[in-house]
Amino acid sequence: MIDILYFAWVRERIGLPRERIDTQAATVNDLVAELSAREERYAVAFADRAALRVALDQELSEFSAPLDGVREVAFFPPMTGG
Amino acid sequence: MIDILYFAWVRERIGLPRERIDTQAATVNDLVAELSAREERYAVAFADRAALRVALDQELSEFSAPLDGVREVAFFPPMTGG
Amino acid sequence: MSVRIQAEPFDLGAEANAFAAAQAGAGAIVTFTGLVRDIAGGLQAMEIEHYPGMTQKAISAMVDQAVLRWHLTGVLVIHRHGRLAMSEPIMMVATAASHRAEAFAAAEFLMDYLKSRAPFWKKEITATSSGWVASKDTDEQALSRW
Amino acid sequence: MSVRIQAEPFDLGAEANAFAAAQAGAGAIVTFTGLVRDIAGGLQAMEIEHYPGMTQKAISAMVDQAVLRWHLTGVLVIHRHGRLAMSEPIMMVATAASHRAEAFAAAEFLMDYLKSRAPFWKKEITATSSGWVASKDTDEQALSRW
Repeated sequence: MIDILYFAWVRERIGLPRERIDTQAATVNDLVAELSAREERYAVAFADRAALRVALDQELSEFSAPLDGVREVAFFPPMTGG
Repeated sequence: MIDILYFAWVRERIGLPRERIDTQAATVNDLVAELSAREERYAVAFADRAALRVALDQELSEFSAPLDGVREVAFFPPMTGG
Repeated sequence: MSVRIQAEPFDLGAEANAFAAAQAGAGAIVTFTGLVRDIAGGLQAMEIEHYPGMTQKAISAMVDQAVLRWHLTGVLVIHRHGRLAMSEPIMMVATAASHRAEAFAAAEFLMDYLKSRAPFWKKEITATSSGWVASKDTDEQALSRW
Repeated sequence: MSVRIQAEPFDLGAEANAFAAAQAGAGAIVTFTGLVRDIAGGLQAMEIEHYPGMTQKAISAMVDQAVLRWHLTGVLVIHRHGRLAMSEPIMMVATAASHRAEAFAAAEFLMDYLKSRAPFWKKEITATSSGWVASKDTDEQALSRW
């Protein structure tokens, strides 16, 4: 089981802030493919991967990163703090 | 007649904050030579010209600058504001 | 070194004074404050979303980096989230050091990282629409100087 | 754009708040504050001499330069003279702009020029002696970047 969090327009497009799923995805890219295949709203949200960032257990990471041992994955657009 | 102002340690070495003198000096360098020849305390204050700055009518200037029309000459060490 | 993530407004002047009072021995204090500013279309409010579990951790890591790179006697970061009105302060950074160059560099470093690496997202709300603020290439590029 | 040369103390927080309140539309505010700091030997006070006829003029010229170089919505410079106690603010600069890079650059520019081109001289007074603060080569070099 893995927690998936969505922020900003990713959250709005997918329509929920977080969910817990059961997945065998080996990498973030695999997880994105799995979710995108599931429903249109995921496919739309993940369409342009260059416009997205991912954090694994609250650390910025890469889409190629493995998911072994990861408990929380967050997807969001580039940050606009400050 | 020209007003001469001294600040910081230049003022302390010469022993007064300002004076009005009658001079025919053509440039700041000439004025410095004239004052230095007058009394030891001036010679001491002006000994190291590289450690001094000069302003003519309240604008930073050069020791080679002419004094035509200048009404106020100020001598001081490098500034240490801020 | 203090990092505060909060929904409540804060008072720039009170924070600056409290920060300065705590900096015994520092000769130089730099503050940066970001305010909600108007946009074409007339801003009504700004909504700031953040990632609670990650925010404090990410900003504290930036502050640790700054403390390693420059001789600082103090660092303060305050960043708000939630709904903000026009002209309200969004966030502030304060740095204190013996020398001004270090205080300035650390404040700019922290601002550059906060802009692009702290998990905040701004939404601008006008009378007729709302939209997420787009990240700027120049903000990403600014990181390369550090 | 405001330049104040004064013997009286000023309140950093109150000045920062008043400045921020006047910056309608600016998203970014930078302040720099210089405080009297301790020295080896134990500082008792700082005495700042200035050249009254030239000070306001010289600083106003620096502010004019800053306004030409960057898009600023406001600039404030306060610089004290006379006798100052430990930890008191010596001076402050505040700049406001739409973008943080401009506010930072203008504040650093003004600080660099104030250090070496505004007619102030600092004297440090300890229990047993007093001495004029020497100018630093690094302050003169800092001007070359502008």
